[in-house]
Amino acid sequence: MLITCPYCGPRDVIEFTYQGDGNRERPDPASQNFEAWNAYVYDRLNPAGDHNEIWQHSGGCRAHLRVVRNTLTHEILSVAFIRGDHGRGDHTSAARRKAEGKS
Amino acid sequence: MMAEYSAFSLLANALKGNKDWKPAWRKPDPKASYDVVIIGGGGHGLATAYYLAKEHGITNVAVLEKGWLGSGNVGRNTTAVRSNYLLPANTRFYEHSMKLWENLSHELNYNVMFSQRGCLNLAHTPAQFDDYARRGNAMRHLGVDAELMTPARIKRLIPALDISDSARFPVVGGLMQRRAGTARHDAVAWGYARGADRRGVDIIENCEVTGFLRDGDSITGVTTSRGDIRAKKVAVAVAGSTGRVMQLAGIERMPIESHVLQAFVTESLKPFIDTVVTFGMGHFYMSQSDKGGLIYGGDIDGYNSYAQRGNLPIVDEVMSEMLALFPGLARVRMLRSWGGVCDMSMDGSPIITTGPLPGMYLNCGWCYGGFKATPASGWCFAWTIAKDQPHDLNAPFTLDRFHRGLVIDDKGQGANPRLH
Amino acid sequence: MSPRRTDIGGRIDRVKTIRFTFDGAPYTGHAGDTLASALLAKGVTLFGRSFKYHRPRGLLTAGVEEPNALVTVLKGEVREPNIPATMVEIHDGLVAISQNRFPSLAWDINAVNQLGGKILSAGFYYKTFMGPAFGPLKGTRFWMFCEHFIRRAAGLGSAGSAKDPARYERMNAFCDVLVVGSGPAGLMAAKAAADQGARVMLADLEPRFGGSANWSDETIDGAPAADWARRIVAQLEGRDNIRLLPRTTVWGYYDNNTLAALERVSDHKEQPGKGEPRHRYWAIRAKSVVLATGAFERPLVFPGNDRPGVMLAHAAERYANEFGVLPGERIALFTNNDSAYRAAVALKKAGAAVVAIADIRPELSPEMRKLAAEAEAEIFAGHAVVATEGGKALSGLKLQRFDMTNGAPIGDARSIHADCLLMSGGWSPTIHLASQAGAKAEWNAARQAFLPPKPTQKWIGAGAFTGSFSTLEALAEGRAAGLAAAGGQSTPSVLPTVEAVPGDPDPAPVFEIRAKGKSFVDFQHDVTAEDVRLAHREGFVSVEHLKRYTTLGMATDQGKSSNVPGLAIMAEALGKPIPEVGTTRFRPPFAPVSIGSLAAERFGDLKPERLTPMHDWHLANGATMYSAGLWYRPMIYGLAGETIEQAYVREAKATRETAGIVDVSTLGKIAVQGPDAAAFLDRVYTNMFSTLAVGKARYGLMLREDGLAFDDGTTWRLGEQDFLMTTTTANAGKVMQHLEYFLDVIWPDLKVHVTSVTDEWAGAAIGGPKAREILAACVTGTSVDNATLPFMGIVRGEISDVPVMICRLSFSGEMAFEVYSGAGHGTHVWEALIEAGRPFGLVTYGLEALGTMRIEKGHVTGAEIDGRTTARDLHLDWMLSKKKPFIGSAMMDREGLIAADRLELVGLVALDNRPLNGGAHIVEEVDEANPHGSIGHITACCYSPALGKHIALALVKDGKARQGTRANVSDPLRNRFGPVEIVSNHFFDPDGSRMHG
Amino acid sequence: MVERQSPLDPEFHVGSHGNFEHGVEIILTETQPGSIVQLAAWPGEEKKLISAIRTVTGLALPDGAGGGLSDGVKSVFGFAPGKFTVADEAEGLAAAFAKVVTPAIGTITDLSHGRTAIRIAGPKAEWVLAKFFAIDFSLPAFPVGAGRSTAHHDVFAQIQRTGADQFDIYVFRSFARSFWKALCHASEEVGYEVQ
Repeated sequence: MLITCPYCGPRDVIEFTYQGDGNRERPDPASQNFEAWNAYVYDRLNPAGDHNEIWQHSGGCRAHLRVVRNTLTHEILSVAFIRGDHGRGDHTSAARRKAEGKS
Repeated sequence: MMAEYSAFSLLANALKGNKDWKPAWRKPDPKASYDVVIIGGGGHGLATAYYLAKEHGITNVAVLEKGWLGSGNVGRNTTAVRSNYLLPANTRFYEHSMKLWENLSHELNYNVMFSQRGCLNLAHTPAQFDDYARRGNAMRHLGVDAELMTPARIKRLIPALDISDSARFPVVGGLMQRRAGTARHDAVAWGYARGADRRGVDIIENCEVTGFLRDGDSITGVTTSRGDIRAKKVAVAVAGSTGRVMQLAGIERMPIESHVLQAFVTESLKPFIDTVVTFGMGHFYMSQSDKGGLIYGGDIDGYNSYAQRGNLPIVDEVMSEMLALFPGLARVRMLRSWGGVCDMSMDGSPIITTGPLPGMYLNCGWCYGGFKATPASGWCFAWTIAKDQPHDLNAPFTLDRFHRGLVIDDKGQGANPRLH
Repeated sequence: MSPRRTDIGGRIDRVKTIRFTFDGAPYTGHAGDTLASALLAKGVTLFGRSFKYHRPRGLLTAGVEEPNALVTVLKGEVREPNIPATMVEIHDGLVAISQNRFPSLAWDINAVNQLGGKILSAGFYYKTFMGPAFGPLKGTRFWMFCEHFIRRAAGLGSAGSAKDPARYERMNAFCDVLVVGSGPAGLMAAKAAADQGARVMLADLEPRFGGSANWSDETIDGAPAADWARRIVAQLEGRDNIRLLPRTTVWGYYDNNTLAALERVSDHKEQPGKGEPRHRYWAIRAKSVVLATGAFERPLVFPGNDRPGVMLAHAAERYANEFGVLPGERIALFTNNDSAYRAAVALKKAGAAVVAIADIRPELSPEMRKLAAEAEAEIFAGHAVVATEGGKALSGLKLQRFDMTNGAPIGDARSIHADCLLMSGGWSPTIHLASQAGAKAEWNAARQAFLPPKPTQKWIGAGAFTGSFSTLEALAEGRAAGLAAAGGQSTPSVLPTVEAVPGDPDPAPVFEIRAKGKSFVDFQHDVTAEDVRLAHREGFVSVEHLKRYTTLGMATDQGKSSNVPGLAIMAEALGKPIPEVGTTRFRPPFAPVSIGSLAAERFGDLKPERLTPMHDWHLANGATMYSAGLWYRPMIYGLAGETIEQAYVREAKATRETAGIVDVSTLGKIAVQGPDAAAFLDRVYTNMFSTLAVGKARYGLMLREDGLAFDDGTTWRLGEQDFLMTTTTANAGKVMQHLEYFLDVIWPDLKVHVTSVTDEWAGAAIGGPKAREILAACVTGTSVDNATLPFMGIVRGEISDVPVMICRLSFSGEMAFEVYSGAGHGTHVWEALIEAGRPFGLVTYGLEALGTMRIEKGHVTGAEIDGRTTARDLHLDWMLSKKKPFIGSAMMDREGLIAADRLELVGLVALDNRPLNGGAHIVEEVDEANPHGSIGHITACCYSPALGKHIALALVKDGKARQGTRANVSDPLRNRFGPVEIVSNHFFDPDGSRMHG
Repeated sequence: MVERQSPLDPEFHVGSHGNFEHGVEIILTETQPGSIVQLAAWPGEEKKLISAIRTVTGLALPDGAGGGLSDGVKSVFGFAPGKFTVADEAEGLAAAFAKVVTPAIGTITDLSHGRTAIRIAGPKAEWVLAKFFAIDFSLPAFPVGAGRSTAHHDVFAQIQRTGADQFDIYVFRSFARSFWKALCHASEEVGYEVQ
């Protein structure tokens, strides 16, 4: 399986650490809503199909990525930095493609 | 009534050219309603049906299987049977399973080839040896057999094992459970199917559950690819498909992730290893089948999957650990690999419970320990369904234990399924 | 009459003679021979014994699908079992032996199994061996007794235990187009893609590129096909955008076009080159794949079809044309399709007599009749072979008229004298990789075969793989596939011309001749047509049940030739068409793969070694090293004659009396930097860090999200926005990922960077009553007195001209200091400290003494923070700040985590003055015969030189309340029982006066 | 000045090794830069950091993820979003950056001791590295000057291509000897020289 890291390009799954279901909402740190805390810590969406999940490129740039991946076929539909845009446009995958196209 | 299996019946049939053998189980059409419908024709579902009939006299039961019987993890595992757990709730439950295993072939009149050849956990540091001692002592204090072994004894037991000091992780000892062993996985499914069928249970293959029939909150039956089936009680025993089936019941989130676990077998070899062995500095386990193939596996791939297929990193990892223990296997060849979908729970322990909806009963969260649990899982689940309350043995395996902080975390990894 | 080498022809090098042995007997062959062809050329027809009945078996095939001719190749002590003789290239010194026979291949005692006949039918073992339900053989005992003998009779070759000295390597590759298979389709595809400028890899499992061109007798562009193939290969060899991989089996098609291949680099050589691997495992990430993997010929199922001398038709053609070997002198053919006629002509040309062609089909085309005439073979249209004759070699066969409408032989049998029978049951495209890639095969009724469906990953098929069996089609499809895979446009140009014998690709839909006798479907596993019908009778009718119940297709050849015939027989029994029975989904590997190659990327070491900067010093100074995760740390610095216990007791005692020094470089160290660093640490730790002054350190505790204890360590504030966090050695990586997760995913607004600096710093902890004096003697640039360097204070200075950072902290209860220097200066500083300490009696100590002193002090570590304990369980609740939320604070008070019967940390003192054992349990009352009633267990133990007692830390139910009471250790595993006193975990310096000093 | 100890010492054997009879195709060496620092910008401050890098080193970073360059004395490359590794033959790089990289721009982490720089050069450099790392080493995919973060099992590596057939590999010091031994082992097939 290959995951295309927006910074590093396509990399083998061995470089990544799976951090699970990306649909969980962490309650406010001071929240005493135990229902919400329990749901956040223990309950998971576990769909057979497209799954919104978190991966860390731990063997590369170490960024966390939001990956939409099909759990029936392992097809990867999208990958994005979880932290949002990192400021410089030229450090995105679009710029990377551009750079590779030039060389 | 079908003929008993025996050496005599084998001979008598052979003389007649094997023309008189009957199907091991019938292929009935589903009835409109049952007392109990069990979703999932795998090991656990079939065992549940068998024990419902045998222990509780409930025979108006259907087992619904989406594909072919036993197509899930009961036919996709590495066949190890053991009860060498750390925490008492697990040890008690798996020991009950062990006791059922020990008489299973007789009980089912079907040779499931349960072979108590022992399971040895190798320790590679003194600290790990102490950990295994803790576990072994925990077992002994619950009446389960366990013993520690020295490297010299281990070498006598498994001559092909590298116990030299030059190994990257030398063997300093091991924890042995002699009563552990292996069984022929498919035979367990077939034996339970035949046993349940002989007691009147309808086993219905190629029957996919597509939804639940409800009366308010209560579950009153299922809709299937072969029509609606009403039931007083609906039991779910679908392992890796738990998430999918529970979603049909409107329960979106569960303390479960479905992961793929790969397993491997080599070409047939003359006897090479007489016990089940596990590696302590990684995740690797191996035994040899009666046919001669080395059957082995390691960690789950570590991501959600329903695909019954894995990827190369685990393949490479498992083979590397295998060679670290058995350097003589470099030229032996991996013949087949396959993937099973495991229902990884948040603490690595299973769930056998009433609910979570009225009229529903749930059996899941087996991680990759489900095969050895088959008899006790069916036995406890049948009890729970019949009596509408858990047996003492499965009372700790509730669904709400996570929220209440009553987790049973044998590995101490917390709510991180890929690490259990 | 027997097989022999032809006088001319073949692609072997007749000038080069090669010597090898088989079962101890010397043989010769030629360069280019396989073990199969070389032995066959010497008249050998018996190659192996079958799995169950130990029937004598000869060559069925000439390739990777061979089920019968399995051998063990020996390289000294190292054994390579179960290798098809058809895949072994001979070389001087090759030693091969047959297997699964005793005492010899010709006389095998287990052949007696054949007498078991119908008793040993499919699945018989499920129905017996249960043994008595009571008595001495109850339970599993009878089965295990039988199993002992069954296991010894089963199995094929033997594995050894000697370590393989050969080298295995892993190679990562990236390409635009991977072409699998180098027949005419594959060659055209590779050339077309390479012409487009794409990065191309071409792999073929055979040593010679060309596939069927090597033995087809066809011409391409006017030249013999083999010459054409060689010309194309030569063109490709000259290009730098293509990598050619002969002897390379692409065995796995994984996700996102990741493919796995095995290159047999030096198996065919007497000696590999220096540093040259035996196998190279290619992990290939291909943008696009061309599957040109050809097709496998199928056997026909009829009585006696397994007798040595019965062979697939194309295999005989290969032996004749590629290896110059005739598999027999008097050859008969049995076919349901046209392709076998080509073989008849080829063998006739090569010098054999083709005595008969039995064709199931009553009507034959004029072209086939013409080919038969060319081969001077008598045609028996509408006939079938119903029996074979001979012992361990074929001597003849029986023909009968065959009625295709009901599948029954009719009329009188006719005997034919022949020493070789070729059969062809049609062809199955080699769709394994496409199936692995996720696609479900589709049945094609005309071809009577499963064809690849629409791709689910990025591959394009070409040639026989797609069911296009003619060379002309292969060339056209190959070129189109290569172009498309490279993203090129098709330009109209002339395809090579092909001269080939004609033939209809569609066989007659007949797979089995039902006549009296054993008809084999799976040759290696001895699965007969009757076994398939028995499975049907017993309800094992789905394709997976059929496979699992009969073991059909589970042998080393993975059912390459038996799958479709088996399905067809089941379909007939069910009265359903074949596709309704289903098809097995193929899984990796396509062909068996050496485990050595799969482990290759570790370079012979499972895990890398992690070494501290002072590692070599420790080794040179008598340390016994301990493997801790990937790290190596000194366990003791033993003196001559000391036991481990004597050594650590001496080291710990000396440390408490004077001073000791220990290497703590392995502690995880994380730089936490940025304007929000302090706020971040407040959220990560249970206690406050924003209040920590610059130049001071604080001990911190982290919880997991679920409220359980996670890790502990000190964190040093080096600047307003600059912290140095330390973690336990074992958890360094986990803590790093934990911090990164929260910064990236949960709190992206925090301006904090975390960086692993574990390796930047060498750490030496020096402690004991003389520690400060020793430092004072060697540290320059700062004072180390109590005012300048108070408890938990940090100073910077120099030791022996090297900058150091010193923090005064202690886990031993002694006044102690951690001295950090740049890792490259670690040994220099360490030696300077040792030198400065010499007059004071400074000792070096290892992990055992470190552990002893921390147990005496009652300080927790990984054995207690084991993922199941809470801060309260460990009496660390004083660290849980009530002023702020932190990770785990919301979850840490759930009912299960504050229950009264939880295991809590205590100290134990052995009252019988005997050593305690890690992992021993604690009970109220000892019951040696029937241990029960565990209330906890020992997590760590030692002999305490400070107390003069055997002590331990333990987790005990309701432990706090039990302090001051007695209990017992119960360690049935090591037969150690005895009384202990339960005490506080703080054995030594409970008020901290020594370390605060 | 006290000399730094190399972690490779006992396994660093100058000379030709492996299958070198037909010439060596790999040259291995340790470059021992005086300074290695990691620079990390806060989101939005990357341009200022890049300009600070130019001020201190005189090297103008090209656009693009993993972009970098080397003048033979100083080297710089991006290895993660907003993060850069800078190496210099001289010591004191961290102090020099401390003057220009203000806390508002980002952080400086001195790794001069913590990372070991190993250089592999020669016509088979790509071939040997491909045995370890699952990244595409071909020149079009990995241009001269560019950097990559990757890993071989437990060994993290930052790799900069400093020539058409030359790569500088930065590994954690504690893993350096193990990695070096594996690198030598993997180079035997093609013959290598340690300089």
